[in-house]
Amino acid sequence: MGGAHADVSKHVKAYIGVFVALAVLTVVTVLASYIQVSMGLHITIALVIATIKASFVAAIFMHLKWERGASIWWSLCLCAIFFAVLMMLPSLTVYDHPPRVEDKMWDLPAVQKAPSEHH
Amino acid sequence: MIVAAMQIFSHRRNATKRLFLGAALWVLAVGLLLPTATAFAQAVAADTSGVKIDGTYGFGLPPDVSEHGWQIDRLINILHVFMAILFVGWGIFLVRCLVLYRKKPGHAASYELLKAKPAKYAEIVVMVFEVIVLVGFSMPVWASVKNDLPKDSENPFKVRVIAEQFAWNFHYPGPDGVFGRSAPQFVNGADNPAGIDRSDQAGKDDLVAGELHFPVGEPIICELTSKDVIHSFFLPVMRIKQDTIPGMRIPVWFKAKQSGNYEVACAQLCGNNHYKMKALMVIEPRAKFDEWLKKKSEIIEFKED
Amino acid sequence: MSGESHHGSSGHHGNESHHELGFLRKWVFSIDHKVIGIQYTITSLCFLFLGFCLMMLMRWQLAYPLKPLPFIGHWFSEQIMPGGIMLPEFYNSLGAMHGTIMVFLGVVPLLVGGFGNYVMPLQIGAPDMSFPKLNMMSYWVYFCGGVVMLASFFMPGGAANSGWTSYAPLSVISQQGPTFYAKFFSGQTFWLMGMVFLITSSLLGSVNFIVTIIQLRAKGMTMFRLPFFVWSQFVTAFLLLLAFPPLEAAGVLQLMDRLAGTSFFMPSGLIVSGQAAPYTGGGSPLLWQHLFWFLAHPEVYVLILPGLGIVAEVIANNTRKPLWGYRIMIYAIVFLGFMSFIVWAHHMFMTGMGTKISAFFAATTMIISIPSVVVLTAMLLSLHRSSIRFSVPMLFALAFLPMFAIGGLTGLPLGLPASDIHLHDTYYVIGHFHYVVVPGSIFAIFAGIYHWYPKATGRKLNEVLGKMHFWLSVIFANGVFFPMFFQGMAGVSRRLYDQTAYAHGEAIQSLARMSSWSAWCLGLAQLPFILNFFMSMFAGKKVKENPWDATTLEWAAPSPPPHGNFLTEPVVYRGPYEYSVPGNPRDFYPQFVTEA
Amino acid sequence: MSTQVLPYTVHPHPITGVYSGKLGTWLFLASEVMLFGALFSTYVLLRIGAGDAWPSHHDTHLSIPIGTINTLVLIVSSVTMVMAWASLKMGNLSMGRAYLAVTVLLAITFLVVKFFFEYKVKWAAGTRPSTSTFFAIYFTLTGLHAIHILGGIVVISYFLFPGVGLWKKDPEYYTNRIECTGLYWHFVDLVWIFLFPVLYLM
Amino acid sequence: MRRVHVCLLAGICVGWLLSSTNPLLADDGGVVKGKVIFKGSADDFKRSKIDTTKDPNCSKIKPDGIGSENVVLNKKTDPITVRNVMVFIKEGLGDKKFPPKTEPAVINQKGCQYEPRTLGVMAGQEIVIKNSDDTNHNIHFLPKVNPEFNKSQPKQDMEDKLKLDSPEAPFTVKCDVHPWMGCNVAVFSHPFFAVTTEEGTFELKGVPPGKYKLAAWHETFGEQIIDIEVSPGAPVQKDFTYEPKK
Repeated sequence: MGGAHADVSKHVKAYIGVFVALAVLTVVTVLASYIQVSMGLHITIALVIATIKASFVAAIFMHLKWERGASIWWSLCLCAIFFAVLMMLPSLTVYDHPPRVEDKMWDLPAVQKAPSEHH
Repeated sequence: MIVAAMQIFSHRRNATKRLFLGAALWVLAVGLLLPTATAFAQAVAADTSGVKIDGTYGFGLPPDVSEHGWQIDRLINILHVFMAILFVGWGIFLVRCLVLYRKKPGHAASYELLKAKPAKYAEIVVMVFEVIVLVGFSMPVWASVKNDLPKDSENPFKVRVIAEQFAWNFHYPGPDGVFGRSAPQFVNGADNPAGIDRSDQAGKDDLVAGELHFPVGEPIICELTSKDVIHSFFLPVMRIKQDTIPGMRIPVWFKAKQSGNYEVACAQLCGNNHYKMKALMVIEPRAKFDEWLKKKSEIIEFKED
Repeated sequence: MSGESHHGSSGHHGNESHHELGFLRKWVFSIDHKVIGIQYTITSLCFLFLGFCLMMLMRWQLAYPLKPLPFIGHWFSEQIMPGGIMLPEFYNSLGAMHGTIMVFLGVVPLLVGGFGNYVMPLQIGAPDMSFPKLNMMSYWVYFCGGVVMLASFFMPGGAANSGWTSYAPLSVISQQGPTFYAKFFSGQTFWLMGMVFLITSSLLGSVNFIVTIIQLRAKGMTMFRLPFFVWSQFVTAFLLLLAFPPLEAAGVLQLMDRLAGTSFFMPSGLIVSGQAAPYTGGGSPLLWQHLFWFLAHPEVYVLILPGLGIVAEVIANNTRKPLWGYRIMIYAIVFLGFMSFIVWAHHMFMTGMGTKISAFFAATTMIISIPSVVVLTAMLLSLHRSSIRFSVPMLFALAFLPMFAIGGLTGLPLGLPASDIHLHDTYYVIGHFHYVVVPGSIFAIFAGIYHWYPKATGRKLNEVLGKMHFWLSVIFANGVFFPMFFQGMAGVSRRLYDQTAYAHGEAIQSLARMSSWSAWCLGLAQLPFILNFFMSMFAGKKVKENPWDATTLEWAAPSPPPHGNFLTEPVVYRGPYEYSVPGNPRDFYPQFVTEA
Repeated sequence: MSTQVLPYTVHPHPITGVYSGKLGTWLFLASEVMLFGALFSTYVLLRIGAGDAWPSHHDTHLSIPIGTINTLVLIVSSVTMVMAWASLKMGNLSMGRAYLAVTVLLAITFLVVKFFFEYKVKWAAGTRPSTSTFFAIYFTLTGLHAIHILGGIVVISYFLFPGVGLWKKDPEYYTNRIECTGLYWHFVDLVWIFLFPVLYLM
Repeated sequence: MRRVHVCLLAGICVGWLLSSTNPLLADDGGVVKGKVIFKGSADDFKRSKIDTTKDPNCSKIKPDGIGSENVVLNKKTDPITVRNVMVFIKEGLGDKKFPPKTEPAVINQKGCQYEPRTLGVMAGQEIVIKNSDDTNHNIHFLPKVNPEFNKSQPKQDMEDKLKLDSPEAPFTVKCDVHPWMGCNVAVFSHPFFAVTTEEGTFELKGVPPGKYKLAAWHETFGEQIIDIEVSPGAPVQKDFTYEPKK
């Protein structure tokens, strides 16, 4: 893609820009991790920033911004869909057993001690 | 062998053809029909390891002693009737084609494709049927068996089932009807397989049996768990199956409509002696059950010789 | 391995730099898709045979529990078969390895690596796969995987014996030892490492397939002029590409659990044979099942789709009539492939699912059954007003139709949670999926071999031996698997070392015996095929490019095709199945012919 | 062999608009996404299962400074990688190789930091994968990522030294291969961009 | 002259043999004997009757039930003694080497219980595992040092042999089919160990003269160590006493 030197040199500017953005965002996310907020919000912030950084990398460094190959695009779409399904796994594993009495098999926590011994 | 093979490659084909056809038929008779005959001959009640198991077993579903079982059986039957119809339909069409349209002089295939209205209808019928069985027959019984546990108002009888390689432990709350606390460090294969805390008041009167006894006609809740690996609590005559998963306590409930001796099976591969992992299930009238419970709860001392 | 004599004798278009290669580069480390295809075929046929032998061994114990196995019994060590009596641990090893070998070392490599590699590039008119070296690598990675897998038989404690699904925690605690050495040199560990190899190989292969189909189609070969077989390979490749990595991850996690003592799949408070298990806990046993079935359900379609492709090819060719609903079938299998990613949890109804999730997965399962019915119906309809040529491949293709129907239909009671309560993990399941894979994969494989053997060797397989092979196979295949439905109904659990331990099992023990006898006869029934396969290489009837009067592109190349496949660059003018076109002198109108 | 006669290895396919190598790389990356996806969902599951027992980033004793430094190192290496491709695209081989060399050096730095300033310290402190589910997933994820880095190093150094002969034969082919390598390398970087906050900051 | 040489050599060889095998000659070494005494109320350690209904075959084999064996006392003797106690020399032998015993140690699965409950073997000594019951047993060694051993014996009269190569403190051997079935095996580098008899007594023969630490190990009551000194000829009499409180 992008055969001529001209637009490649145009790209280069973009690369530098992205580099700056990534560096800044890294610092931001580290600083953000020290703010005292609820765990939920905390995780959300971190993931949002990470997603922004990732999309920069994908769009500019991996040239998706200039990508013309349709086959690549719909392969990635499929991948995205099934990735989403894959991310459903934990919730399925955890939440799909409503009629549980308890989520543990013992009433008391295990004491690290050879169970064969008499008490 | 080689010689025979070379013959086949030679041009005297009809003779060898007949030979092999004959062979095929003969092997068919021996290999298939005889065993089937014997199989149908001996489908009878069984007596395993000394304990008489009630009910006659053989082909088709085992006897059903549960109150919900008939719904599952009905569903299975409906499905198989439907499958049979569909299969026979397809089969007829297939055979018809094979007979009518085999290659013969003067007969050529037609380029036009069949306008398959009936096929479309068949598809729709299948779809509709599947929706009906799923919504109308499957989910209701599933929901009632797996989710709608009897309320405490119906005072259901509770048993804790603790699976281990390769045995079932049945933990009864005892007279006070309260389960004693359990913890892994109390587990002892000889006299405390369920790991009950004997220092706990509620635990003093608890008892653990190797047979599953329960009263007939009362709602039973089994709280299933496992000490080591995944087992599966399978009561064929009760139409109940539920994996026992270490780290979880999963309840199943059922109601027996007749008493007798039956088997508890393990349906999930749980190790080398998986096949030995079975227990006796004794369904009996309340009185007899209480008697058994009482007899069981007396701690019997072992008489030294 | 035949066609050696023809190889390289003919010229190659636009490939002046080509020179005669040494034996090693030509047959062992070849990067020619045809040679690699043949390598795959031979290797996986051997594995299929091995897996079959393991099954025949098990069948003895199932038919005559705890009886010493006559003659052969004493070939085995006292450790696994004392006095010829099979021990439960050995039985479980056989079961686990039979499943693994058949699925991951036999059928998938044969259908995808073998047929896919050999036929697909020919059918799309490509000179080779688009990454030949990668292609060679994927074969050799597969080979290593196979070796590692078999090595597990020679580990102390025997081969992996936790079933081909190797559910945690059982697979983690079994064949363990106090030392790292003991942990590492155990069957289950080698099973996991073998799986990682095999999955890697499939990934490399699938990338290659997709790129080849997208990039290297001949001039005029639009997507909707592709033979159905190529489409099935295309969908399959995507399943491999996206479904296998999760199992690879799961395999790594289980290796960590076994070797590094982590607790990904281990809850806290485990008591293993009376001792507190050394795991911190906090993991979930269900995670393994989810990850495994996330792979293994698409895997089921990986086993079937290429088979469907082959059968479609053979039916179209032998009915001398266009395939009914070519496009509909393509849409159907694409839909199948897509749906196969969101039905996996119907293998897990019994893990204590609630109504909502189980309803969702039951629904998707019902939905996925529709396209399968569509494909089957389409194949049946293409028989209508055709002119059926009862060649051996066609016989196998025809046997596929009703048997696959049984396999598909019996999936219904298993896909509905309520009826699954009784049938889950019983022989009914075994019967069901064997009725799917035996015709769907094995018979299709046979059809494919009989169909394309002339292309690969320049000689036809013998008809009489073929028909014999067919009739015996079809009779005894049913003899093996049909009784299993009755056993399942009666409630006999699968993977039982001795079903007579239970009353309901003892009552119908004779059925197990029937299955076993049929299985052994089925084994004998393969002799004519083996004989035929090797003898026809020399004694078979010589043929030209297109012995079957077929229309697809592979028949334009010489038999066997030279390096680079086609003598002149092929151009495609029409759809794949133009048979009996009105006003055409011949009853077939190949894709590569300009005018009749 | 037939690699020479295969079309579209160098120039994009007129219809699909990509050359085979690139499409192949993207498909491979798609499978990689599923691989790491499975591990990430495992992480989520373990975390949900642990509830409050899950260690917050203050008591896991992962050094945030070191993590940050490594993140920056990887980002820079991504930039140099893409610059290498750009300069090759503009016909400047020596510049391209220089950038490649820097990339390899940065990658090695990353590994050195990871092994000697993180793993080694933890091992010395008696922390093992079996210590807790957090460290189990930490070691698994970072270990797998490190292996990917290692792979990247091998590939890049191949094109840096022995593979460079291809440039003389066919510069565009060489450039394409660097582009594919770059795609892979950026993906590895991308994975780390998620790993860093997930393991160090949450 | 030649004969003299021969005699000399022969004499040296014999002497060397005797000296090397010296500790094995029972009559030459010392004898350590004694009993393991139980102080406290025996009623706290009644043997409970095990519920064998898990495997009906076991109920058939042992109609009048099986007793738990975590603690087995002999109440007939006075004072009350403890059975199945492993008494062995823990320290003091230095790095003397002893060839493993030639006769195999036997673990018998009889009446859905192990015989014996506690077993000592020498490293490299052969262990024979028998199944005398008409049901299937599964023998599962759970050592911490030696390799794990896990094997089924689905039929009566099946037999397995194995060797444990490194010395190891007592560990559990279980039958996974019958959860109550368990026994203890200890592996020693020397032959100076014994398990208390029905009468709760023990006897170590052929102990070479010297100072030793003598240990008694019981699966429930734990380990006790006492110092002894063995001089040639004179037998040493030492008793152990457990005073467990429930």
